Amino acid sequence: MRHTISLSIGLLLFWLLNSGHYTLMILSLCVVSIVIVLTIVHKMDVVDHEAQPVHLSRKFPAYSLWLSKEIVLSNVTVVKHIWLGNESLSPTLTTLKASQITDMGKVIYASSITLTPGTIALDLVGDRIMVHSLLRDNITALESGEMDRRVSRLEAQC
Amino acid sequence: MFAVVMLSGIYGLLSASFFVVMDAVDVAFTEASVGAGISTLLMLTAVAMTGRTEHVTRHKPYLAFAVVFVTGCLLIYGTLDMPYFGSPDAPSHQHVAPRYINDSMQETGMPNMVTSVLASYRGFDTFGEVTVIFTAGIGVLALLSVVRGRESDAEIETLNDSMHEQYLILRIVIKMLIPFILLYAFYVQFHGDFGPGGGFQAGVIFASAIILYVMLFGLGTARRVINQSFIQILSAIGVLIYGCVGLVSILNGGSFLDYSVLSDDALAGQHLGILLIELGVGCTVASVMIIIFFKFAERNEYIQSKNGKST
Amino acid sequence: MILGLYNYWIVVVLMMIGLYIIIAHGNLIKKIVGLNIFQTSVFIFYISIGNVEGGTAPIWGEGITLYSNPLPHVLILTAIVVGIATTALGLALAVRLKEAYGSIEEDDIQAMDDQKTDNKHC
Amino acid sequence: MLIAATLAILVVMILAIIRGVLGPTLYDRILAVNMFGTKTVLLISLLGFVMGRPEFLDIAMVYALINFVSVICILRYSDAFGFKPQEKDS
Amino acid sequence: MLAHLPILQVIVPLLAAPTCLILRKPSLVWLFTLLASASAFVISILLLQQVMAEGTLIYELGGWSAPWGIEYRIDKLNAFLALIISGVSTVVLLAAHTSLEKEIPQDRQTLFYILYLLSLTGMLGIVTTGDAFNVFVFLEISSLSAYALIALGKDRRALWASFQYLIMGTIGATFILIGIGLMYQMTGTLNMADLASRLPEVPQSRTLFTAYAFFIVGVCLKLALFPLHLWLPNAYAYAPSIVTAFFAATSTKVAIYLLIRFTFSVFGVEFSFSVLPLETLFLALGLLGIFVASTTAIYQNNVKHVFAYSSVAQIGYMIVGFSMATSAGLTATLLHLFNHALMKSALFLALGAVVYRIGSAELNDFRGLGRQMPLTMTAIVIGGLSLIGIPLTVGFVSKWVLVVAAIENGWWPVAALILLGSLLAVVYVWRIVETAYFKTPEPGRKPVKEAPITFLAPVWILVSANIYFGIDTRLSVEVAQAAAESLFGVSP
Amino acid sequence: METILSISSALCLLIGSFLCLSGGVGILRFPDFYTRMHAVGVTDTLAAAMILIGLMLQGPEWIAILKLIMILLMTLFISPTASHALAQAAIRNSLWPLIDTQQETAEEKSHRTPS
Repeated sequence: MRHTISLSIGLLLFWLLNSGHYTLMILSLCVVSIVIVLTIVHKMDVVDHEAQPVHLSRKFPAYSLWLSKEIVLSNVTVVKHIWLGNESLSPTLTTLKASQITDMGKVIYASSITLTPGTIALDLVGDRIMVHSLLRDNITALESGEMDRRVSRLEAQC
Repeated sequence: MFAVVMLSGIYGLLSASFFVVMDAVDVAFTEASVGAGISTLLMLTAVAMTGRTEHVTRHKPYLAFAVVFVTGCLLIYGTLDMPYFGSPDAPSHQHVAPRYINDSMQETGMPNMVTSVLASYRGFDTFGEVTVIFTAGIGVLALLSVVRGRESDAEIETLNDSMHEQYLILRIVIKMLIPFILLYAFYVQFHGDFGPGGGFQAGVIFASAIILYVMLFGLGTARRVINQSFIQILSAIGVLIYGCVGLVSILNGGSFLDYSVLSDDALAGQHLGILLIELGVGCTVASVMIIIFFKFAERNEYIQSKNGKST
Repeated sequence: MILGLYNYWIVVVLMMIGLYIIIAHGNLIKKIVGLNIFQTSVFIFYISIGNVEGGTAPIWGEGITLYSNPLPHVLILTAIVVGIATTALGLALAVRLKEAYGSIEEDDIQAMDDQKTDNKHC
Repeated sequence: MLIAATLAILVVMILAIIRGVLGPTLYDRILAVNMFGTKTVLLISLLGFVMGRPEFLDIAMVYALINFVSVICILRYSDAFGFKPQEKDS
Repeated sequence: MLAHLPILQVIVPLLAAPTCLILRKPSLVWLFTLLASASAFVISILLLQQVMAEGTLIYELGGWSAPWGIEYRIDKLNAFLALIISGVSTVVLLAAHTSLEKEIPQDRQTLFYILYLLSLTGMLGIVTTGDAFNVFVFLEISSLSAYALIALGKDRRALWASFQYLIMGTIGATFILIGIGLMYQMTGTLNMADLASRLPEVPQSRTLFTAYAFFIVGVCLKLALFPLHLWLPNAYAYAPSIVTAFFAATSTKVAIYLLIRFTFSVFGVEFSFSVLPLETLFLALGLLGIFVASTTAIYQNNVKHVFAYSSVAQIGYMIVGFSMATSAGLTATLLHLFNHALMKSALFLALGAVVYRIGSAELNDFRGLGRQMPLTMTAIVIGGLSLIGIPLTVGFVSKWVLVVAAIENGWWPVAALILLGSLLAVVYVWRIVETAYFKTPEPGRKPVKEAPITFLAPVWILVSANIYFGIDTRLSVEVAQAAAESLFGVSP
Repeated sequence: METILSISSALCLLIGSFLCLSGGVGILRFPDFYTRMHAVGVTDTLAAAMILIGLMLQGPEWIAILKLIMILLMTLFISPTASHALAQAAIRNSLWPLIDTQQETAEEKSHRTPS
């Protein structure tokens, strides 16, 4: 139930922000559409804690700020190496351990790894994440485990 | 083969960008979802089913080249007398079009002229278009449908679990996305009056959400969620809605598809009529796209199982 | 200035590439790709016809006076739908042909058919 | 500035096409297509501003969506049929 | 309701198609399809009466007046064509239920009827509409359903035939689309009547020439005019019998209609025949078509192939009439169009009955059929005689008119060649007759029963129409003449 | 205010274009599939964000800003998923990356033997 409500609010916001037309007609169509979508989605069985991570919402902004900083920094590195040429690269493949408990946490961790250029999560099976990185240093940074800790903390909140 | 299909997808994307430059936003919208989306997707499916190998040897393409050369020259010759590109006083902009541009706002109440021409002035063309898509759906159904045995639930469950393991990230992200894509389809459906969009685009987007679901959760699960005969009937209902709007306007004393007689106020009638027929278009397009995709996927499954048995 | 027609010429070249692929390639899927390119180029041609120098998209807006011609857009919307319908049907046929003949090459299929007719076996 | 950005994106698109044509593996091609798609999203958004009618961003949104759907589809098929990277692709 | 007849003509089968999908049960769907087709037939009769009495009918769709909205403009030619199409469709449908039993699996039958109705809709739409782009849309409806219908044939070669047709047909349709685009570019309108009035005012003709050329080539692809006919024989030979009977009678006719409509009404005779050497070109292609196709027909071993090639030859006759650019020539074309529809539907339907019984249309399997299926074979013989042009059959009437028109035009050699072409028809028809009546069946083959009554009835309806219109020529000739004269702007 | 906005907008666009171009060069220059993915990652994240933010600063109506934000979110949401899916498919179909050989460990070697 909690997830349905959060989803409906999300959908309503999505519509209202997109629409820009607030006549009675359109609004009633909006409500009808949301009801239809909810029915379909329930039938598909895709509304659950995985799809609606409401429990993470409080801590998320802080994490995303930190992530943005990381993204900018790693972007700069990668761009530098693009112009430096292939000799400067040291591509590496490693397997890391994700310490998160829930699937959601692991997914956030893996996505964050991919989102920061220079590292890509290749595969995620169980709690092992296979990571490819452009530089040796990237891996060292990941292995130090800061991102892992932050994601774990994010998930531990609920 | 993949490269060829992908290049054609890229061509779709490129031409869609070109349509934006040429101010044809509605067309760009459609081309994006069709040229780059659905048709590439269908081609990929077909390539996957027919194999990627190809003969390199070709008999002499001189004849082909000659034909193409002659046609090309004829066309170039034909363009010589055409008004220059973009010239505002070309005859095409003079005769019929000004009425659409100047009066459609008063006559139909739609800010989007493309929608008003599409749905009202040339509503019958659009009816034909819906019928074309319906025909394609029926044709694919007739060509590709297979008789299936029932699958056990347990089988689907195990398949689901393995999917869950294998595609964790994809699964979660897509679960989050699907409701929004669906709602977006409805949004596009109902905002066709004001901006680019309308029934056709909405139908394609809706279908793409379902396709995404099928891709990730497998055909078995999807079949349980989406009742095939219901979808087929829905595609028929879409055409019928459109036709019935026309019939009702005949009964109300207008001519076929004359929406003005649907309500006391001509503008309100136009609005109602366009809303309804767009709904019909959306219904048919979405369900036909889903049918087509399902039939391709099922056929694929069928071929695989047949091959599995024979070897 | 004859160069005022350059846009059409590019489209014609694209069209002819599509047409060439249809006629010269033996692979059925490639033929359909060619068909697609051919049709899309015709769409571009139409949209070019509808373009007006300095005009904007034909959606009513405050203070805009010059719009592009909406009619070709409408026609092409319909034509795109027709195109996808043809593509879907063509691909369905190609899939069935592959099942029936085990090949999607024009030459192979033709050869198999000729053989069959020679044997007078139906 | 808008024009400059548009040109830059066009250049990148061409680079992506080159990569798509060169290959060498199937995945390189998919990568190129994916990149091409995201660049198209940006291009469309930019074009809306260049032409002075920025309210048509819906198209860009659809592009992003469709691009995602098609990439996922390509991958699912390449997965299901186990296309080996060594295989020559025509 | 009478005022709405033009649109109902198209809408009735169109809306019946999706309704079939809801009805589902094949026999119910068959009845419903028959009903829809029959009502289209009734509507077309009423329309023809109305048109003959009152002149051209105009119907504005959506309440928008002509160049802005789409308009239906029914004149004698349209009504005549609609009558042929819906009439043949209804008669052919009578036999459909029996024929499909053996040719199409149970679960596809409903889909078959839907496609059939859509195809009918498409053709009716093409012949009734007065808008150039609307033609393209309905052309695609009819072709898409045609591809699917042909592919439903049992033999795997049906798939290949259908694919070839799809490629050719789509190229044709796209050419037509280019033609329409160029016309729009030069005139700014899509309405046919409006086009006709605005085209002469356009000063430059290079673009118009291209527009016309593309349109003609596109139509000729659909028409299976001689060098572009390669898709036709296989498509006809491997499609389900019902489909062949229906298409052989109608689909090329629709293309001829388009050719006539755009050449005579839209572009005007002066323009069309001055920019392109149509007279010589079409005359040559028509005559070549007659001879090459008839000769090929002689060497075919499959009877369906024989008649398919004969169709290509008959198209040649129509094109010869067309190339004269005179009212008499056009009358001959229209008359032959009507008569050929009667002959070919009768022939192919009778062939369908044979296929129903012996499961093949190979010439060798026809041995001894003359005695075993007397009624069906008699029908084929009468149809064949009509094809040759023996007096008292419809074939004679149209050939007579054609020859007379050629002579009026001073084209003596052409008249002679037309007669010579008929001799070729004698040869291929004789081969069938010889096999069926004078050869004994392979020993050990099970005796075959006469076709069921559901087959015989529609076959004989068509055969008697062949004879009736061969004797009482008033109706067909009168309508064809009136239509031809109205195209030349001469009131009778 | 106006000028600050337009200057910062231009700056964002400029940086965005530069990043984009770098990514484009990267996709051509880098030696193998996986390294190229990193280059694409650049264009998908920061470059896209910069361009979109630059557009937001152009000061259109609020609805356009909202839509731009939504596009940005969607890009950030979708692109890592797509890249991950791509990489996953590649690795599962045994396309092995070029590895910096000097630093290759025993563990990685075991990866390279096809399993």
